[in-house]
Amino acid sequence: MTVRVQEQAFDLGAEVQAFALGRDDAGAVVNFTGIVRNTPDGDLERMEMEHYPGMTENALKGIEAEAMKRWNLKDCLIIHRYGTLRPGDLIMMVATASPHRGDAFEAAMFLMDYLKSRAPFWKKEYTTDGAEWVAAKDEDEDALTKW
Amino acid sequence: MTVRVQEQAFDLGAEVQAFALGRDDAGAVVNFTGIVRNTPDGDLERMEMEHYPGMTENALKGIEAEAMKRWNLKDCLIIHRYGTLRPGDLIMMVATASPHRGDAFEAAMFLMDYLKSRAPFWKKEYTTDGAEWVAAKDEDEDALTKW
Amino acid sequence: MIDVLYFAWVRERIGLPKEQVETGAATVAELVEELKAREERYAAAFEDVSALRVAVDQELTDFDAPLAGVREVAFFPPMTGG
Amino acid sequence: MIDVLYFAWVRERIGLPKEQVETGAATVAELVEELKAREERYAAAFEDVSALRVAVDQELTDFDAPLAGVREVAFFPPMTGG
Repeated sequence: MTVRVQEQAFDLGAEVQAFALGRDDAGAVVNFTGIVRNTPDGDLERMEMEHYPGMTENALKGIEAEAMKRWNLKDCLIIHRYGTLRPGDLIMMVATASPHRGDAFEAAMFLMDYLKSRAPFWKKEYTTDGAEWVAAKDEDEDALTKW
Repeated sequence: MTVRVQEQAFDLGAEVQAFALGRDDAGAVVNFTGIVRNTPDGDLERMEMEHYPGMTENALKGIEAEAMKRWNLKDCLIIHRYGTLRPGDLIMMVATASPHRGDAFEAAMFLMDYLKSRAPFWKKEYTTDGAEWVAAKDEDEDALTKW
Repeated sequence: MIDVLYFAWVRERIGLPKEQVETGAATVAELVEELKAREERYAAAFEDVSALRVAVDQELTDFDAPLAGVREVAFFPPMTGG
Repeated sequence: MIDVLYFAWVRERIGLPKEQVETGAATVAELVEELKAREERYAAAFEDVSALRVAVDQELTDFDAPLAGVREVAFFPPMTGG
């Protein structure tokens, strides 16, 4: 069970590899990776990801602990960046390892749904038209009701 | 949209990295990796994965095409090995890329459910007690009804 | 002449992966009856066809499928990949 | 003395990320009323608290939460990570 909140980039390949390899107790590993998506017009210059140092780590650890309690998981991992990000940059990843694929998938979806609406991160997008805070989506809040 | 059926090992880190990087049209990438799980007694020596050359590739391509039709996907990838595998070895992976995490997750689960019960692969486990064909699980067949 | 393929424990019970069969069977089910009549090992492999799956020209189908114009039929247990 | 933190557009509207506040407020809601009474920029930031979230000592809570013994209160819009 690991949480990392960091400004620098992470090496997705190395992280997924290290998480999955040498693991013969869990046949199923699920990974979600979040990537900075450009605007439909392709005019996104950068995104600033703000966070709440101290609370962020604790919130993510709490979400992981809840996932470990609800599903049969051997391990889980959350990495989330803050600071300046550009289109195509990796924002974050979660990974789950379980003996069963259903548990690995559900736990990864749970981690993502909670992280989206309960971990203190805020995105501001800078396009050629100016800067704007990304609004939270109702569907993200609603997603929590299913767990 | 890619399908690879191969005897040799694949480099999970490199595959996931290549699939996710430079992609600014899809904010969500989901990856599932299947790993040879040891028996509870830890006495699994190896697994032989048999397949039906020719049919396998076509079945997997068909499953991918169906996923691309049902969800908003920018890309998907299936890699599946055959031949001799040992505990901890990677058996297979799927990856999906979508603008929305719900689509990426659902499509990856769909690919796995169909691959499990519709792609012509058969596992035989060799333990210190002898060899046995892995029996298909009813729950795997039942999983298809939800799609 | 149809190529008939066997996989996994079906292959092991029958003792070969592939053979060419001269048949007038109209359906997969009729072909199965012809094979069962041949020898005990075929009868054993096809004893419970509900435990088997069949592909005709590399497409999954069922035992009622017609054989007219077919080049390849494969018999195997339920799949266990992934 | 309580540390009061602001994030995202709340921080921008109020014009600072953090300040120390001397308050006798019993709840978060009372603290909000005190802050709104100070200056227009606070009134603007807290105009619609239904659009805001609050954390007390780094735990998400609601505006009824008591402030007795609390060291840190943070105000921010709904989160948009991931």
